[in-house]
Amino acid sequence: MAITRDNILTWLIAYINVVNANADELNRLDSALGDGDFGASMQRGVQAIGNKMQAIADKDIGTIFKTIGMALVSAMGGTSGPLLGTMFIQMGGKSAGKQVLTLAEWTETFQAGIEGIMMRGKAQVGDKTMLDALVPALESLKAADETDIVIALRQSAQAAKKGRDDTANIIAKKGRASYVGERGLGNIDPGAANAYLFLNTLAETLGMESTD
Amino acid sequence: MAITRDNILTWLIAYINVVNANADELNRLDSALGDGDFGASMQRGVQAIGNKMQAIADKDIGTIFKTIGMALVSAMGGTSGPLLGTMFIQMGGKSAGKQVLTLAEWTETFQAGIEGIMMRGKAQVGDKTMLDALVPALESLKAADETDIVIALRQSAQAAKKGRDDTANIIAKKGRASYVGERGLGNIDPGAANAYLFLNTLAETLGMESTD
Amino acid sequence: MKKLINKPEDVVVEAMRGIEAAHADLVKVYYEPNYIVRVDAPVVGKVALVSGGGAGHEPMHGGFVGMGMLDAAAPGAIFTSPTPDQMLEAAKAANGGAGVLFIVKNYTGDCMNFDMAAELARMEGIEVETVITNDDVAVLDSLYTAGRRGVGVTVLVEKIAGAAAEQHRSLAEIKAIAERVNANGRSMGVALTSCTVPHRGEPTFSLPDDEMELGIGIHGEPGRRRVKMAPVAEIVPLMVEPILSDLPFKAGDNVLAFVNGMGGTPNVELYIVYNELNQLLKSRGINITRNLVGSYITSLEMQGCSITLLKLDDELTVLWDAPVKTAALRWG
Amino acid sequence: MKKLINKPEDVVVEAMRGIEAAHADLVKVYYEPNYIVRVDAPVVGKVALVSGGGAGHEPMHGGFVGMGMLDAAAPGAIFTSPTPDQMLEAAKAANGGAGVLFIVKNYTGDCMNFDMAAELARMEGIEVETVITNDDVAVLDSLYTAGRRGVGVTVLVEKIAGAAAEQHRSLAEIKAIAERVNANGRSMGVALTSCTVPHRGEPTFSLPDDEMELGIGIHGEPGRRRVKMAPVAEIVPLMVEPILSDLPFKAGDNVLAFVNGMGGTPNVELYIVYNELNQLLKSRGINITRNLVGSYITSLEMQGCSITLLKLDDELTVLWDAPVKTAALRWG
Ligand SMILES: Nc1ncnc2c1ncn2[C@@H]1O[C@H](COP(=O)(O)OP(=O)(O)O)[C@@H](O)[C@H]1O
Ligand SMILES: Nc1ncnc2c1ncn2[C@@H]1O[C@H](COP(=O)(O)OP(=O)(O)O)[C@@H](O)[C@H]1O
Ligand SMILES: [Mg+2]
Ligand SMILES: [Mg+2]
Ligand SMILES: [Mg+2]
Ligand SMILES: [Mg+2]
Repeated sequence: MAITRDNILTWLIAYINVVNANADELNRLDSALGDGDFGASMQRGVQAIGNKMQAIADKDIGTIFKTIGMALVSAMGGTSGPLLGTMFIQMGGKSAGKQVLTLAEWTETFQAGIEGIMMRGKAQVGDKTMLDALVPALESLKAADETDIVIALRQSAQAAKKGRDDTANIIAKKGRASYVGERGLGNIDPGAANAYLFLNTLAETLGMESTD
Repeated sequence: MAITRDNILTWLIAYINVVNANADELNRLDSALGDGDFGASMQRGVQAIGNKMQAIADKDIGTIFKTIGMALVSAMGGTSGPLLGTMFIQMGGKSAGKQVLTLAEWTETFQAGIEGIMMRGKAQVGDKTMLDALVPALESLKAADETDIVIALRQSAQAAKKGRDDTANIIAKKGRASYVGERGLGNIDPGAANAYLFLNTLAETLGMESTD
Repeated sequence: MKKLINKPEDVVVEAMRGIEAAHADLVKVYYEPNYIVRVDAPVVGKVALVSGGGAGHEPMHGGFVGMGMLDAAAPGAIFTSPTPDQMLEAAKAANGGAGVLFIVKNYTGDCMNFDMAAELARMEGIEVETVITNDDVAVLDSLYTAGRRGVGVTVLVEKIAGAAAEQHRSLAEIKAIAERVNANGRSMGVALTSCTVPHRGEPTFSLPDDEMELGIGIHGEPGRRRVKMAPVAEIVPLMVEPILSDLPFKAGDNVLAFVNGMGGTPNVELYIVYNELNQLLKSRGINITRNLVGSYITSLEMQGCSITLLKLDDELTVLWDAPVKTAALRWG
Repeated sequence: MKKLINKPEDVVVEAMRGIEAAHADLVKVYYEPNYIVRVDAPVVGKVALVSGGGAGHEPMHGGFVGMGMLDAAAPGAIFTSPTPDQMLEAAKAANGGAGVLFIVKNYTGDCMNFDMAAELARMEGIEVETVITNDDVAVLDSLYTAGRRGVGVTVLVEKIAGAAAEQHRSLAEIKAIAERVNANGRSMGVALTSCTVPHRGEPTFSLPDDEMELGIGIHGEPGRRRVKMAPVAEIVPLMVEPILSDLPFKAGDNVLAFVNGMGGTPNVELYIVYNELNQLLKSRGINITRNLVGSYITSLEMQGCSITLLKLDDELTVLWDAPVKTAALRWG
């Protein structure tokens, strides 16, 4: 089994709904550590994804990711816009021309996206950012059993969830949360929360499609 | 019995304390109908009276009232400053040169003060102002038994108190309270509340002195 | 109460000291009695414009002292009109021999204190005229009441009459211009929150979270009525219709539109109000040919705004455009 | 939440429409992508100053577009840095052939979006340099963190670099001046209340009635610590000491003192703060030779203020005094 172009389009549509449903919560999380706009920025982001759905409907996976990435950069602003935009653009580069991704190919693609975030944002694991959910998810994928992609994606989402929860125990070193320092302890990072939603939606999408 | 120069000085000192003790309440009353400054203005007023005590210590009643009146005009501002200042200045004119006031003389003096307020402020009884306490007090004095001045002053203060309470049932026609119109019903007028304090302090001062 | 102050009773004098320190190039500041005069006062041969009123409305009036606007301003205690001796000293310091125009907002206390000051000034041989502003359509005007309140139009009177005075026109002419501005201007305000008078320490009135006070005065006096909180697209018509129908303003009129912040409302909201006002007037065929957007006549930290419309003619427009150099208004 | 707005998502565009309607003599306003340019842009042969940032800080930056200050400004969503294509279009519209200076407040998002815009602009053959402001002493500076925030000094950089650009000096020179202003300026803020982000609808943080947030950022980010509410005479030293010791400022220094309101604090309180600041600096032998008092870099309706001190030399003083004609700052 592999991730098809259609899986990815389904995933993106599902993710639009997930973000809209969680926007208030993401704003709330960002109020505690930052400036309270993360949910609103994500909503502008997924609205831009929605606006591109028609244009990408018949494109290859690389083009889909790249188009989405550029749309996010143009629509979101803030810290998360360039970072998530860069992630998608880099994922698009890695998956250029592809119609399906094997688990190994998705792992490579995802890794390229994460490297894009690190290159642009200069943060490391442990800085209390989205990376603290994304990187454990990547590690999980790398260690996964090639045979069942749905299980691998679910485990990766679970790793992201744990990473998200662990951000509560970190004193932020990057982004706006770094200004609050110790006073941010006990609060999870909104970017990490979103990373989990993103990966969990992928796992659920593939899970649904495979039981069809 | 009559009101002596010394009675008046004692009265003024007592009134300073009464105003300071009631300033918050006067501000509160003025918040409901106006702009919340009446207590603070009265405090500046009695502070100015205090500052004049030495200068008036050996003066006749007319000079005492006139000096106080001019001090109030210079210290208070707002609506109450010119009105109370004018009241005292006019009372000073009527009592010029006097060392004592009989009940009849006090009644005339007080009447001159009230006429000063009416001349300056162009309000009538029933407009929901200090006049609604002052004028009933004057009427009571006019009808009083000449023989017991303390009783006459007490009755006059009681008339002011009733007048004050009745202002709750009036829709204001003058001053800032006129802007709230019907919504001011149920609230007593701060200027009337102060008028009662003023006259009651006089009655109590004379009552104390006469029982000494 | 949360304010950047020391003792409530020191608010006015400490703010004056701040103005004195910040604007020594524009004004001189005097204490006991308190007043502010332009740095080059008295300007010989020029009619002097003197205003004043309770403090708590800053930058009005002290921020409007300077070339092209006021010659002097007397701040009272918070929300309390100043005393006659303040205006007397201000008038004496400002008088350049051509007479003094008192600009007075129509409140009982202001009128009485300025009246007494005018009497005293005349006794000292100073020619004094008074113009009373009363532009607030929220208050029903009547001979039997205190009448309409003076609000936003006061700023426009001070600017426009100030420009006329700068041309060394006569006291009578300047008074007539000031009265023309007042007669052609109308205002209405709305409050989202109450102000808190420092010595009182608590909000003057309490508004539920979902209500606003329509027709609010600049001293926290209640307005016409409470209405449900609503989008600006609904609030602005509630403020503007009573203004338009009162004068009335008609299609083809040229107006100065003044959107004023009450002290606690940020700049960004005022421009949203201005956008709404602009669209509404456009739909009525009324032309905004001049505008002013900012917090110029405030009510301590109250959230809310007022809208003032002034019908312009060519002369008033030229006078509005004339140079002004004060702490709060500056151009040309 | 009580605000004079329509829908939260329309706040920025409606405020821009208000600015467009009110200041057509000063600026042109463009939408999708959103930016504001001075009315006579591009000014041929002049270096163009382009700034931008999240909305909610008005009048910064749109109110500073005009002669002697910014050539263009790009407002993002509320508290959200604008996107690269906004700055790209703004740079293209402002570029007069002598290059573009981006003025960027040091926040992760602002730096990244401006970086991407600079890359895109260079690809289109526009020479771009960037100056980053980071004057907030409330944040400990370190290579391993996001670094200090850019706050009040940004206004001073825009004014002073804008004056230098008006003299048609080179991009390198103007960048050096902008960096000198940033290097010689320090700021610190305090909040008495939280702001409320419109789409969030609730205060970003909650402060007890008797506490304030010392070292607050302009986006409602928490500050150094909570302290008990206190008189201004105690608050001002808490803000100023970290500023004075950081640069450090010394007796005999000439400084520009900037007392800035956070949006919900009225003018009268800012002058009380200025009075306190003036006395404190006098006692240290530091001379305030220029000042600015007003709400210029705000945080929605937050109550509070910031203090910025800038060490002045003769050149910076002359540039500060040079004429400026924008919606929010105007003189000369
Ligand atoms: N340098 C960085 N690298 C990666 N992620 C970051 C970095 N800085 C911040 N983030 C992420 O961005 C999220 C906040 O995004 P956003 O609200 O758009 O930022 P802001 O409003 O501070 O500009 C944080 O929760 C964090 O996960
Ligand atoms: N025209 C008037 N004549 C007599 N008393 C008046 C008049 N107008 C107002 N008052 C009195 O003044 C009181 C308010 O005084 P003050 O607070 O100083 O006024 P303001 O703040 O409105 O200037 C009212 O309670 C009322 O008794
Ligand atoms: Mg954020
Ligand atoms: Mg009052
Ligand atoms: Mg008053
Ligand atoms: Mg942000």
